Amino acid sequence: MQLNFKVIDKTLVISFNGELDHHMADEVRTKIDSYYVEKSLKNIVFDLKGLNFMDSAGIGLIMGRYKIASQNGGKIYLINASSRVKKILNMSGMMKIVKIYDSLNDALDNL
Amino acid sequence: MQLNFKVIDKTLVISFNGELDHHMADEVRTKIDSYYVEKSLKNIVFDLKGLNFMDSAGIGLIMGRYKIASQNGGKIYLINASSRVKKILNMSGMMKIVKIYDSLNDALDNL
Amino acid sequence: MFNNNMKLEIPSKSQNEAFARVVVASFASQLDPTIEELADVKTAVSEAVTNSIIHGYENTTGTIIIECKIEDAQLEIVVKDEGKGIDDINKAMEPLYTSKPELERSGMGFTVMESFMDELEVESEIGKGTRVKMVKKFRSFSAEE
Amino acid sequence: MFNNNMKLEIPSKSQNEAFARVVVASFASQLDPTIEELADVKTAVSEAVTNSIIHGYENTTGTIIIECKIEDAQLEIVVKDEGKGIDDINKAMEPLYTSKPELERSGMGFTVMESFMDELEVESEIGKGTRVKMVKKFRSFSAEE
Ligand SMILES: Nc1ncnc2c1ncn2[C@@H]1O[C@H](COP(=O)(O)OP(=O)(O)O)[C@@H](O)[C@H]1O
Ligand SMILES: Nc1ncnc2c1ncn2[C@@H]1O[C@H](COP(=O)(O)OP(=O)(O)O)[C@@H](O)[C@H]1O
Repeated sequence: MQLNFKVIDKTLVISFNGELDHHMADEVRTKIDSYYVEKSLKNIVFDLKGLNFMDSAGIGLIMGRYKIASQNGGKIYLINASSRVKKILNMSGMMKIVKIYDSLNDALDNL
Repeated sequence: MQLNFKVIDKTLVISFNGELDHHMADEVRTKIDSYYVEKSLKNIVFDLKGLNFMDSAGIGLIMGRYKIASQNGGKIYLINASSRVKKILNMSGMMKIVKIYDSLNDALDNL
Repeated sequence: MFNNNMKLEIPSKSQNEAFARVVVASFASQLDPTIEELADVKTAVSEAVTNSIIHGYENTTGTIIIECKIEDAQLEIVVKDEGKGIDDINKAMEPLYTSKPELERSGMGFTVMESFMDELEVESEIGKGTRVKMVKKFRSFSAEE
Repeated sequence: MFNNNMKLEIPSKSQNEAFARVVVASFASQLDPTIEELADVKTAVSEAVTNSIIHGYENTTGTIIIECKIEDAQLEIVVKDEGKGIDDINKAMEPLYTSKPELERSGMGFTVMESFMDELEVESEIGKGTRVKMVKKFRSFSAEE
């Protein structure tokens, strides 16, 4: 799993490359949270373009970041989610709490 | 394993695509031999460009065709052999009985 | 009839979640799966193996056994552990139920297995372990021979 | 120390030669192998598994067991069968010796295993079976943690 962080105003944009399972989620969570806290950020955009596998550990990861961002008045957006990832998110009712956009610009416009 | 046959004069040019192990060798042998006999061919050129795996079953296969072609006064040539395939052929002393060329033209020029 | 089988034993380390997925997917590839079917199988296996690691063995070391059986166009996958077992299976299978919210588990593992596979059967005994059986039918495959 | 292990059981069907290679290669990929190292391992596994199928079980159905163990940068692979066994191991290991020339075997299986792996050890008992142990050292790998 390769993670890339980009900051735009108070928004953290995270690009995922690789497979997101329970093994990877542990590591990813620590990295995101320490970066988010250190830079005092607000919103998080998950760019899932390079994600070629995700199981329910991904739901847990996004849900957990949703809780943290909410406490800071921030929001969570997903971009470039595959139909498969959408299917998994749909099962869990996550589509109600995170917004899905086609591109980073769309997401940023709607912050 | 995908096999392609091409005939140039009395020479059979066989292109290999895939993996050549014992499982595949059985099938490949039958296909080659029946084609060779049916068309009364003489020489055989093995084009190994698309071969991404070969174990000692490949040695057995080439050796077997060498015997058959020899009985017909024909020769065996290999083209596009990787350094790995060459290493395996070297171990078995096969390089003494089959010739290796870089291209089909080189091989045909030397028939 | 086209058939084959295999049995894989791995220690309950989280790095083996990916390995287990690859092995089962590679075994399933005999059935000429679509990319979608293969992803369904990988996801379901990932859920079951993860559960054995986190819930069954609670991050201690134990052995996870994965058995696969192909019969014609059908793949049966069994994931077994000898871990702590499940007290109330019906409750465990409810969407969003998790006994480990502190680990950010979503409680969606069984729901994912159920929706991506054609059959799901869970057997468990407290203190003995858990056995998850899943069946996937491959629409596209027609056995040669 | 970085370590892991796995055990795979497959029936002695020739279509499982490719599957066995993929599984062991995928397990070995934890050691960040070079393409060359990975190909060495695949080739050696292919030889050992093929031998169990052709020579051990002589195309009847039996079980082949493949055990892998990673310890730091070293991978140990054991391929076992409960087939007919080898009478004279020294002779069997000679280059170009084969008991099945009629099947176009080249007699190069053990030679290939020996040259692609760092260690090779063969144990066998007539009527009981054969156990081939191979070790590969991965030059590039340095364990984290
Ligand atoms: N192999 C297992 N051993 C013991 N308990 C299990 C096992 N698999 C699942 N469970 C129990 O079932 C619950 C629901 O599982 P699941 O739907 O996969 O959600 P999650 O893994 O996110 O908790 C788990 O929280 C756990 O209590
Ligand atoms: N697993 C096995 N069970 C029984 N005999 C074996 C086994 N592996 C190898 N042998 C014997 O050792 C010989 C040499 O093996 P090898 O070098 O791999 O060459 P090949 O497989 O081409 O015959 C075989 O021909 C066979 O007689």
